[in-house]
Amino acid sequence: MTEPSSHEIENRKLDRGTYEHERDTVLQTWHTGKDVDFAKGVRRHHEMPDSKKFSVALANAEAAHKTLLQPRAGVALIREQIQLLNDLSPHCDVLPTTVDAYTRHNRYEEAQAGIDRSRAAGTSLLNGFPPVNHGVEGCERLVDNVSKPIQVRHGTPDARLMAEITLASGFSSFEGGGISYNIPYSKNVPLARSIRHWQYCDRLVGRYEEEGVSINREPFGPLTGTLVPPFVSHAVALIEGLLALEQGVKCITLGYGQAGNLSQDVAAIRSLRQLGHHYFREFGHDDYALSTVFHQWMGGFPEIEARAYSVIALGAAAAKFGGATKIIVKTPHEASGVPTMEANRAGLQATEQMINMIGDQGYLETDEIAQEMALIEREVHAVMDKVIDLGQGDIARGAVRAFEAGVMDIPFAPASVNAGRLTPVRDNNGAIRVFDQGSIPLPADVIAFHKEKIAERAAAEGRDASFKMVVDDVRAISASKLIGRPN
Amino acid sequence: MTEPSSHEIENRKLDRGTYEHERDTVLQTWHTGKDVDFAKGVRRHHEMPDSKKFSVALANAEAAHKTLLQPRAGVALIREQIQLLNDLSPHCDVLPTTVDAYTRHNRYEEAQAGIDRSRAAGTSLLNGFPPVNHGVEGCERLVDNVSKPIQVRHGTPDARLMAEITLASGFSSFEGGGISYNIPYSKNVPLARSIRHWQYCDRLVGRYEEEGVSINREPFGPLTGTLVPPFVSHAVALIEGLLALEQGVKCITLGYGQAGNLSQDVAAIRSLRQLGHHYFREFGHDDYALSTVFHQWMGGFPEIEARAYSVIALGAAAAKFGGATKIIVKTPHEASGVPTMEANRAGLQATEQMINMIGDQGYLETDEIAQEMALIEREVHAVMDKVIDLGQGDIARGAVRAFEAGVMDIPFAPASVNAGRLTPVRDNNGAIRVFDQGSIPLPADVIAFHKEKIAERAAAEGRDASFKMVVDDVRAISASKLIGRPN
Amino acid sequence: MADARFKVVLGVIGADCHAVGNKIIKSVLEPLGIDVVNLGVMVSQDEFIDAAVETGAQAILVSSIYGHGEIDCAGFRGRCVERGLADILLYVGGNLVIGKREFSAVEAMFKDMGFDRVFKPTVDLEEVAELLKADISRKVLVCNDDHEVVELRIAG
Amino acid sequence: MADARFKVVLGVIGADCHAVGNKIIKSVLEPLGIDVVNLGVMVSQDEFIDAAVETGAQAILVSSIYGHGEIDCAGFRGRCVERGLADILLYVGGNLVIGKREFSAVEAMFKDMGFDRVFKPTVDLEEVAELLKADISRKVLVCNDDHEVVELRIAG
Ligand code: B12
Ligand code: B12
Repeated sequence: MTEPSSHEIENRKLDRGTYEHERDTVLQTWHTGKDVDFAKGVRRHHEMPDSKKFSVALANAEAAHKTLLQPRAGVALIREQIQLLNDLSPHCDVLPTTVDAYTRHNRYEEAQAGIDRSRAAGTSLLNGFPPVNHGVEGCERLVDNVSKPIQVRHGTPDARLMAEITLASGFSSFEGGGISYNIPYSKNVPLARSIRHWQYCDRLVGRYEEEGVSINREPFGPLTGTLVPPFVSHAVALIEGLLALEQGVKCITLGYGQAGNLSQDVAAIRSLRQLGHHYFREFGHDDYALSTVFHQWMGGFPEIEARAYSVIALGAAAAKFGGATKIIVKTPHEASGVPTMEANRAGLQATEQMINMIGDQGYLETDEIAQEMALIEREVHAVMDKVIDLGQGDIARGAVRAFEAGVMDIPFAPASVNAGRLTPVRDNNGAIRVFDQGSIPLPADVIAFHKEKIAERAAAEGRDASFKMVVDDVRAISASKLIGRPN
Repeated sequence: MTEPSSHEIENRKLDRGTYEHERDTVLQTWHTGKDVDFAKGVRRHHEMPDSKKFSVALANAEAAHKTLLQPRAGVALIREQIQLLNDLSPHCDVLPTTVDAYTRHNRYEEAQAGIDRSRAAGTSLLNGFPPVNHGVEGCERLVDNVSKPIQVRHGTPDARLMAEITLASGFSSFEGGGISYNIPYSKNVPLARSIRHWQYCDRLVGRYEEEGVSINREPFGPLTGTLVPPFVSHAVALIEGLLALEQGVKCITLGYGQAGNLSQDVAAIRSLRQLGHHYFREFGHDDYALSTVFHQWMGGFPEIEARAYSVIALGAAAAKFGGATKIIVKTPHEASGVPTMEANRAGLQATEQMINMIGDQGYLETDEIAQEMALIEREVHAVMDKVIDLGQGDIARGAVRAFEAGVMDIPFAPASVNAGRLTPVRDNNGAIRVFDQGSIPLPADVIAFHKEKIAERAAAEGRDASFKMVVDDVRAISASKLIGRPN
Repeated sequence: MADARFKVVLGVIGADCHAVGNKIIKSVLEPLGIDVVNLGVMVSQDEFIDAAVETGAQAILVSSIYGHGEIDCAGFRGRCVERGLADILLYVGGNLVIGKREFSAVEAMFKDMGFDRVFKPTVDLEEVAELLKADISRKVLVCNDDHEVVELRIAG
Repeated sequence: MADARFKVVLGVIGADCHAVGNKIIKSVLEPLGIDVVNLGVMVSQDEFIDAAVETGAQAILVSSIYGHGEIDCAGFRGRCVERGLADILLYVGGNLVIGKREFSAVEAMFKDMGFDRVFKPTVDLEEVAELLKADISRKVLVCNDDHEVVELRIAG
């Protein structure tokens, strides 16, 4: 594959020849690639019981209005990873395998050093599981030794080899996307490139679908996890959903990370589902299964565990009131480090208690939620219209150009292709508003609304809105507040 | 004092002579009574800084719409109690002293044995602090060695000596009431007697008020803490409030224990404030300061600490959305035993995190909350009308007769004077409804509404409503649910 | 009225007013065929024993929820012996001591006091009913057979 | 441009993409008079050193948030020595190791690696600025006075 430019990238299904040709190269990028056998992978999936299939778990949850719980978990070695997942399994509905950060950047040699040092140290020195290094055989061992559906969760701009290995091994869900696994996760990867690499991953999933194997795909909703206005992450989720469906993906889960204000969060997760159906149908898709995932607070956590529990509980309540199909669960260790099994289990138990208590209650309906939903929808349409426009109807090309133009812009993202001009800040009720729109094409009245809400807060705090206020907001939850008010 | 009957008890201010005469006897019921010096007590209070006065803390919180946090805490020995309160003090706004259960039943000899055994064991073997045994000198030492307002929290049908001792020592708030500290806390104490004894306590507080010392009084809201419909506890709180004001109390805090359904809880705490003003004014009082207190879940807790945190968090959210002036905080040890300082602190920290996050958000306004408020108000008026009627205008006499007639009736209460015919059960949204009204005079349409809501649940669960359902509800939260549904 | 073969006295000891668990225990045991003489809350050792003597119950189920169990239950077996009920089954359950402690230590302490079985608050009451029936049946067997010398106190 | 007396290189080491803390550190230090050369995320040891050489910075502030700090920071001081920056101040902070560990152990490990100061995520950045200025000023004093022999690495 040569480097695609914004002119060449397009939202079109990769043809079989292109895909197969590229595949030959991909499988050679690390020695474990040679063991990938697609036909064998298909057989594995066909032989797998329904209880281990992500698509089935999601469909059942959707039908029964249940909310599935999923932890994060990844350690360096296979045996330890099996142990960890089996210890967590009774407390959750679907399993993860969180990938280490070297693998996310295709630094397999460093991952190998991490594996070796972990073995020597007798404890994981990697922040995740390195599936490429463990190869098909290792991943199969993992999948075979757990009893629930298992997903790959990472943050990899070029996840082609990882997808080939893990899906052939029996993982039945794959997180990520060309935007959401680039902008928040890398520094210098051209967007057209990562989108193109994710078309490959989606095409691979499409190939499985063609063989009657349903693999769930989940664009990464929370992005940088820090003051991301819902419309920003929704636009990314919708584009990645469309890109995935185009490649033949059929089972898709759109994600969102808790903003902290209950009304905004409930509105966001409800609108995400509606907008998903809206755009998917508008782009001619009708054969897909849609579900949603809510990520508990993805920003900096309070260090004190008791405080962390309340952040977790508020997220659980918002997710359940909002009707999310799945929750990605945080732990009381979040501020400190990769959680122990015990801390992870505690996060799951706290979350389960809350969703059970909320799930037994009525539908939460307020004017504020309705207004937030209407607002988010208008904002998303404004951005999406412009993206489609920039791409002259092509959403892939449009996305690349939108980032170039700052029409899409993710707060606090490290990627150099991200404009970084959009500046969010909380309003006086803690909802995330747009302080500086950068080049995001929001309608004038919407911008006026944001400004008014921010002015309300500024007045209440007796200070002007400024970047100082934004910094205060970033640190607020860790300091046990939602809004970073002056003392 | 001779035993009052329902004919003799009346809601009238005890005259000075009656009070003084009774006092002489009261102070002789245990040897520490002789050290009580009212004039010296008044001086102590006058010399106390505002930062140690309950009435000031409550007034400030009311004015600033802040929510104060208060733990429960009581151990057998003075030095340990001082240590415990000072360790908790940085994490809360006002302090408690929870009294041991022997003292609550005036069994000072057993309390003394508990003190002695605790001293020998090097750890508290009492479930609270025994203020009567420690006497004025001991209580003064406690008050002098803490830096925040401090309240006596107990459960004592006859708390006259305890009140004399603790208030003279500088405690500035006293929990309880003639109904709320009898029906849930004792077995064979005639109601007229406990009401009469609490008129004494209130009169004592009134005497302090006459000397310019404001002492806060707080009827105990949650009663048995188990499936108590809001109108039941509201009626008790209102009656005890009226009885207190009659004796000269000026600073009053009405309480309510979390029911579990968010809408019902928010409605309950909001309506409690409104109803308080309504009845207090109706009975001719206008010189009082009213505040509210919300008790986090008072029923059986989940044993697993992570789950307990979510129960605590939901309570904190309801309290803050409802606008309570104070929260009585539970701990992750609740299901197991009297909490350690660390567990207590954790409960406070979790609660603070949640109320800060919720406090930064908008006012929660839903149709459901409005409907619940209207319902609670109608129910309370129905009961109160009948109580006033039974008492021929006298609320004390009315209360005694209302309990005799089952017009007031507290679920799961141990007192033999309680009818125990009112049977509550949750509806399909987890709100507490009336399954069997016993002799509670609720309007026909209100009863029809309750029946309809319960039928809705019964249909959803495919079983008839029955006492089995009630038992399931009692055990639900400990089993990580709000509603006790069949599996 | 439940099966008269199994009759127990139930109550909450001491100055303890926790009434909910008490009502729940009665409501679960009775439909399972155990006749429950319920003394409610705030029951003294002698009140328990009086009731057992009067009704001929084969077991006493003591609850202690409020933390003074360690004090209130001391000497219970001795008092039973004094009052001629040396062999009566004694069960105890609830939040037996002050604070969160290892259950095994609590269990050992109450077994030392002469209780036959000791239960946590989270115990499954259906299982308790089974144990109760088995323990009572075994005692009856033993008492009907004078010749055998058997350890009456249950080991586990 | 901040006071040129205090110039530092800032970045997040290794394959670490956590960008938020990095932006916050810059936004706090600069108004306090520290000139921050910010390399952003995913910075290698050599990139840090290149920037320090180029800009003449007196200190390098290394962040590691994602847990691979123990691996990524190994040999940093040695590399500085090789590249002629033996005496440059090295600060490191963040979630330096995998999992929740006692900070004192983490601190000792990174001091052993040759870092002058080691910080928790919750550190007060205003205090860091003070320390930085004090440490840099002390170094300058030492370097201007050839006669004195002083321990350059900070003790506490
Ligand atoms: C937001 C976040 C993300 C976002 C980051 C978005 C972005 N590009 O910035 C996303 C979702 C992308 C992400 C990804 C990952 N994350 Co992350 N993430 C967080 C989270 C929740 C908040 C981080 C944050 O922004 N905090 C707010 C800022 C202001 O604080 P800060 O980063 O701590 O920085 C401050 C201080 O540390 C200090 N400081 C930092 N450096 C230095 C240096 C000096 C000299 C000084 C004086 C001070 C100092 O000052 C800073 C400003 O106040 C933390 C957990 C937490 N803290 O609650 C986890 C966390 C850092 N992530 C973690 C991990 C493991 C990952 C992943 C590997 C995925 C995974 N396994 O869960 C990937 C890594 C990808 C990669 N290649 O790096 C772990 C690290 C574990 C460990 N060390 O043991 C954490 C701790 C979560 C956890 N408990 O497991 N993450
Ligand atoms: C509701 C409640 C109250 C209500 C009681 C209302 C009433 N009259 O019933 C009120 C508010 C009045 C109250 C008062 C007090 N309480 Co209280 N209360 C509770 C609470 C929250 C729930 C109890 C309950 O109803 N549970 C539901 C029922 C179904 O469960 P249960 O009582 O545990 O009973 C079951 C099992 O234990 C078991 N079981 C019990 N006995 C037996 C016996 C046998 C043989 C068997 C097999 C099984 C068995 O089966 C029962 C049915 O399932 C508990 C904490 C908790 N559990 O979450 C604290 C708790 C019991 N209370 C406690 C205390 C200390 C008090 C007070 C002293 C006040 C204080 N310091 O906080 C006073 C005591 C007053 C007195 N004189 O007794 C402590 C006891 C501490 C300890 N043991 O270390 C607890 C544990 C709270 C705590 N962690 O501090 N309380």
